[in-house]
Amino acid sequence: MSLGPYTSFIVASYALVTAVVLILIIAIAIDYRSLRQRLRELDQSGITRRSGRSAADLR
Amino acid sequence: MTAQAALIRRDIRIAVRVGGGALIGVLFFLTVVVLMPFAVGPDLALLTRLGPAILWLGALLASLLTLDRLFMADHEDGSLDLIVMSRTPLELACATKALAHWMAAGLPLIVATPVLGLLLNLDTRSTAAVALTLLAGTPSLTFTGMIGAALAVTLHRGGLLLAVLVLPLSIPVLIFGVAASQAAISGLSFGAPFSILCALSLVSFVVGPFAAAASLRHGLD
Amino acid sequence: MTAQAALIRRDIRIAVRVGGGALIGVLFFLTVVVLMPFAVGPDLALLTRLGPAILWLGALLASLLTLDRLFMADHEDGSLDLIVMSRTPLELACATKALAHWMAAGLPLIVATPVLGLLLNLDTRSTAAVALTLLAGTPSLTFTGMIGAALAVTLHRGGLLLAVLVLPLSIPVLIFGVAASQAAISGLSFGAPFSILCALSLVSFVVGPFAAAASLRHGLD
Amino acid sequence: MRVWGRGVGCVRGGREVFSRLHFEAASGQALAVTGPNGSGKTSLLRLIAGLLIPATGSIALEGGETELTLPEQAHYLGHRDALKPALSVVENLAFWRDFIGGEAGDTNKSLAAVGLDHAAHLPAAYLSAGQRRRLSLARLLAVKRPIWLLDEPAAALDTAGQSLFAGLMGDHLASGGLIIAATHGPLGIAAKELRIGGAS
Amino acid sequence: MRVWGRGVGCVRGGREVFSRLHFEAASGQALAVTGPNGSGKTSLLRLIAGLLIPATGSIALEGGETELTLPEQAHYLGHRDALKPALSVVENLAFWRDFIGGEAGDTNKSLAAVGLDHAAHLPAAYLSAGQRRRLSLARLLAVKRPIWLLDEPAAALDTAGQSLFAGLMGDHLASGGLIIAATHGPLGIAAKELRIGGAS
Amino acid sequence: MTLIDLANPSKFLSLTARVLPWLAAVTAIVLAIGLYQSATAPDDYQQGATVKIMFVHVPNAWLSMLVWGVMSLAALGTLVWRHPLADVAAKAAAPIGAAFTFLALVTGSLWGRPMWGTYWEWDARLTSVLILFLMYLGLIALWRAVEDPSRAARAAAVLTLVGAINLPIIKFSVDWWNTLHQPASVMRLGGPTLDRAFLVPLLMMAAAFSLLFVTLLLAAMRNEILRRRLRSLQMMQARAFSSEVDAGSREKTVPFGAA
Ligand code: HEM
Ligand SMILES: Nc1ncnc2c1ncn2[C@@H]1O[C@H](COP(=O)(O)OP(=O)(O)OP(=O)(O)O)[C@@H](O)[C@H]1O
Ligand SMILES: Nc1ncnc2c1ncn2[C@@H]1O[C@H](COP(=O)(O)OP(=O)(O)OP(=O)(O)O)[C@@H](O)[C@H]1O
Ligand SMILES: [Mg+2]
Ligand SMILES: [Mg+2]
Repeated sequence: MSLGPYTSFIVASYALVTAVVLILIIAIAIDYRSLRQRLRELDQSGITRRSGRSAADLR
Repeated sequence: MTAQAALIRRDIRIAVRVGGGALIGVLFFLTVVVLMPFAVGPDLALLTRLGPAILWLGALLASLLTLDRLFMADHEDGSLDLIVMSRTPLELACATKALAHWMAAGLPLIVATPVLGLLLNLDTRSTAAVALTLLAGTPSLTFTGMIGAALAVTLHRGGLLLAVLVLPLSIPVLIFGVAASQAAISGLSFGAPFSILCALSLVSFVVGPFAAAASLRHGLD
Repeated sequence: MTAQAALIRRDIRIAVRVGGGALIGVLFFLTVVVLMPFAVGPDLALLTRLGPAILWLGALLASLLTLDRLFMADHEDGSLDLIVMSRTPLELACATKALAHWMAAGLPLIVATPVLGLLLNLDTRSTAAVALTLLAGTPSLTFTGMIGAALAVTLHRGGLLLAVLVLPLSIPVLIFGVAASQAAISGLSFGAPFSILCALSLVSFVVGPFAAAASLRHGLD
Repeated sequence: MRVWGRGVGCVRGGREVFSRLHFEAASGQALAVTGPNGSGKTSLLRLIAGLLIPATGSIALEGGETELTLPEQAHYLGHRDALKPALSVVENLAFWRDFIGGEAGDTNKSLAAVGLDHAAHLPAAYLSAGQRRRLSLARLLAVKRPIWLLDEPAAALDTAGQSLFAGLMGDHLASGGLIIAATHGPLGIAAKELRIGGAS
Repeated sequence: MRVWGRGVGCVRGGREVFSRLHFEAASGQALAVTGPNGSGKTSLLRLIAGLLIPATGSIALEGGETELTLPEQAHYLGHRDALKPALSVVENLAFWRDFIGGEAGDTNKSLAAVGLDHAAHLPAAYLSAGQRRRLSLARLLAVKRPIWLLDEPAAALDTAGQSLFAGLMGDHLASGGLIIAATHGPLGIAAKELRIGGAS
Repeated sequence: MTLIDLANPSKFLSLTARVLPWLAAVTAIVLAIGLYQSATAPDDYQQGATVKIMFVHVPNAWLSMLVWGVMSLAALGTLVWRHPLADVAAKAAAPIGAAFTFLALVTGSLWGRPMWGTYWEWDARLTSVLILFLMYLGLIALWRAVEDPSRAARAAAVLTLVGAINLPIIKFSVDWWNTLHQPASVMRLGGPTLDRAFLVPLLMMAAAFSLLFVTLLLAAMRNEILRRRLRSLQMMQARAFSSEVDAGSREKTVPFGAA
């Protein structure tokens, strides 16, 4: 597949879109993990929600 | 005296006595205009062409300067509580306060326009056109800015954050204000952009008070 | 921690929490720059020419927006009484507060200049020149503005005539700042206006704190 | 006329301040809200004044002018005194009289009643703490409203001022008014007590 | 250590507030300044704190650290509480401890002493009126200074808070401190009285 | 599953836990198809191969506006219906919307360089998208600047609704002002004028990005709910460890979404 004289622009835009989307996904995943982790720590220190269920319990 | 008249009188009186607002606004306006010749160099034709834009920018930024304490001051001394509790609908009270602010801070800018027009080498007709667009447009700047002032109370925040939130909202007014003045100067149809400007103002008269009142009601504590 | 460090830390912390910090400063600057094309039209060459003036105006506005409450806020909640009574000389405390204000309101703008230079189509050299003039000049805006802020406390109820006399003091700074940047861009001699700018700054570093402290001392009641 | 609350709960800044509070006050009655610092006295008054929204329960007014809400028939006197330092004493009072509306009285008479007539044309910035408080009290007299919500009204008043104010409250109750006041000390008039918060 | 004033006169806003006032307080003593609203209690404290300049007469300190002025050795607790709502409770206290300087104590201990330790990380905007007052009092404990100038220190405090504060004042006097306090009610400790203004 | 059920954050968490994997899988498949189709699409006779940028530029541009629309709906949910998930959705959507807007801007400039000879032009559409980006950033700053989420939610809701005024300006800017930028050729009255060879991959990519948005939004909303739960638990913990000397310590914490 030849992309003509502007290959770099096309490749750059696709690469950028990929990068930003990946960053979004990874950021959300990392955020999820750290939140889960901190909730679990709180759970171990004996703090529970008022409804009596465990803090790390996601349901 | 009706509640609204009392509110207008009080706010204008405070603005005049404390001074700050209106005077600093006009001076800032002046500063913007005085600075331009240094920025664009001694090219008088260019300066004339830029005239309306400079005046509009100055007006926009100057109105921003004093607006952010519109509700904050009343909140801090407890007046806002009483205003919310009063029999005047909050939307009406907000609109009244904005009107008072415009009379104290916006009107002086329009009065100052002819002088500044001289500095920018605008002829009488152009100056009149710019003054007219300012007269039609600056109230709308105040009324959209009011939303930011109300958010300042809700958020306990002020300063640059508000400017950032409010400035984008005032861009349409700026566009059509400058467009109308340019049209008047270059002899194009003044009516079309000017009527859009007036329409924008009318929209802001409705949206502003309601948005501000909603934000104030939710922000009480 | 020394008293001055504590004061700087507190003021910056409040500025960041209330005003939103450096990120907001950058956003604000960005918004002001984005406004310009709407006002003066999408002519890139013209924008480039206006670039330094726009950046300087943005800096002036950003410092004015928050400066007028520099001492007023401390006065209203009684902090100023304690600052006056403390073992730190009042001049030093004033200078420290101004420095903190500049770090919270001025510095972010300078950091943001390169980004804005791109939008305004300034080349690297010009951007660097503007950033340099801003670095040399904005502290002086804060330090002269401080006098007005102190007068605002003193003249609480006397009309702000004197405070209004202070804004014009910042006009020379503005003019030489823009002139120096223009010179750098157009390849003229950068040194002459820049050294005047630096001299103005140095003068304001001395005059500002002393004038402000004197005014605060007289204004106590 | 009767103001009552049933099972009122208050949440501020994400924390529960009090819950399941019951109270009631009728025409001619004073209710003294007491409790330790931070127990929620001010919060309760602000709930009644409509400045906060109850998290649970409800607050209502029976009787009174039917087309007006509870806040619109109430005076709220908070910690902050709603005075503008740049305006003179009469200007401050006259503004609130005109703005609050309703049955308005004479500002000079109200000022005289709180002992501020001699200072009428002074800027409010010149007032001492007790004088500011007196000026706020004058607002209650300048406009007639049946419900008074008072937050530590006697703070900063001298002994003469406190007994003067007790007299004003007595007159208000006698004319069919209703008072709900948060206080740490004695109120100076006969009042039911509503205690919130733990022991103190 | 002794603080005294001779023939002190005070003029504010062009009007004479009081004149020819004599007073004196020594280490271990408390002086209660009383008088009707607007008689000049606050003005007197501000004169002593160096925040106003006497129109006539003079105020002086004998003893104490000689290279420091009277205001530099005094704590002033005014009607306004010098708190920033955007900062948390400890941040507010820590700032004043660092800024006022001198012999600094532990913020946590001071907060605990006024019963605010549980709220240490709350923004000061969330505090109730009494809690704000307690936080101001914590400042007196966080930095040690021999002279305390207090303007209605017990305002907004609940009864527990008032007796707690009376205890703190007692400790301060016992350790050689000196207190001058404007007040409308009883101070809670033994004190000389200085009465200004007419009868009331 | 009715809307009422979804109003409960715990139910929302359990439902999304089941739905998310499937949604992610569908997104990936549609995206793969879209990418394949755009790779095999013919060159434009005018624009050459650069037309391929369209397949990422246009979906991102559409989404930048769509996300604000979704946020405006959520704002109504906060202000009018007081739906408990509305502000969670609004807060979670803002950074995603900002990312799409950023991509629209950057891919647009990368396309502009070969087509117009410049990366940036102060053209009405370009500038209004830049303002949209600024407003996204302003909203994110607002969410970050205020730590009490319910307070921030209401302010952000008012602002989002007012900012929605910008959407028609962006959409019609090319019609109102004569500018460099293409007028609408897909989303217009009278049907699309674009060639089928470009239209099909474009619509496929648009579907893929929309699915991506929904997936990311749901995941971010889950995070936001957990974050609020964590915040209320931490406040409870601070209280539990404090001494009980003062009346203030009897205050309890109301956990977000306690069932
Ligand atoms: C930074 C630069 C750019 C920005 C911010 C931008 C923004 C947008 C936006 C917001 C839309 C959606 C409008 C709608 O649905 O009505 C759009 C669509 C589009 N843009 Fe751009 N654009 C940029 C540069 C370009 C360039 C350089 C080209 C090509 C030469 C281009 C071609 C298109 C096309 C073909 C569409 C689809 C129009 C339609 O079918 O509705 N854009 N762009
Ligand atoms: N900033 C000021 N400018 C001018 N005059 C003032 C100022 N503050 C107070 N005064 C006047 O000085 C007099 C004394 O005020 P001061 O605040 O000292 O009274 P006080 O004894 O503390 O009264 P209170 O018991 O009400 O606190 C009052 O008559 C007041 O009007
Ligand atoms: N603006 C606010 N935001 C969040 N929480 C608040 C706010 N104001 C008060 N609170 C909290 O609510 C509780 C009750 O406060 P409130 O002011 O009602 O107490 P109070 O009974 O009036 O106390 P005081 O006797 O000290 O005046 C306090 O614990 C306080 O920390
Ligand atoms: Mg209270
Ligand atoms: Mg006093």
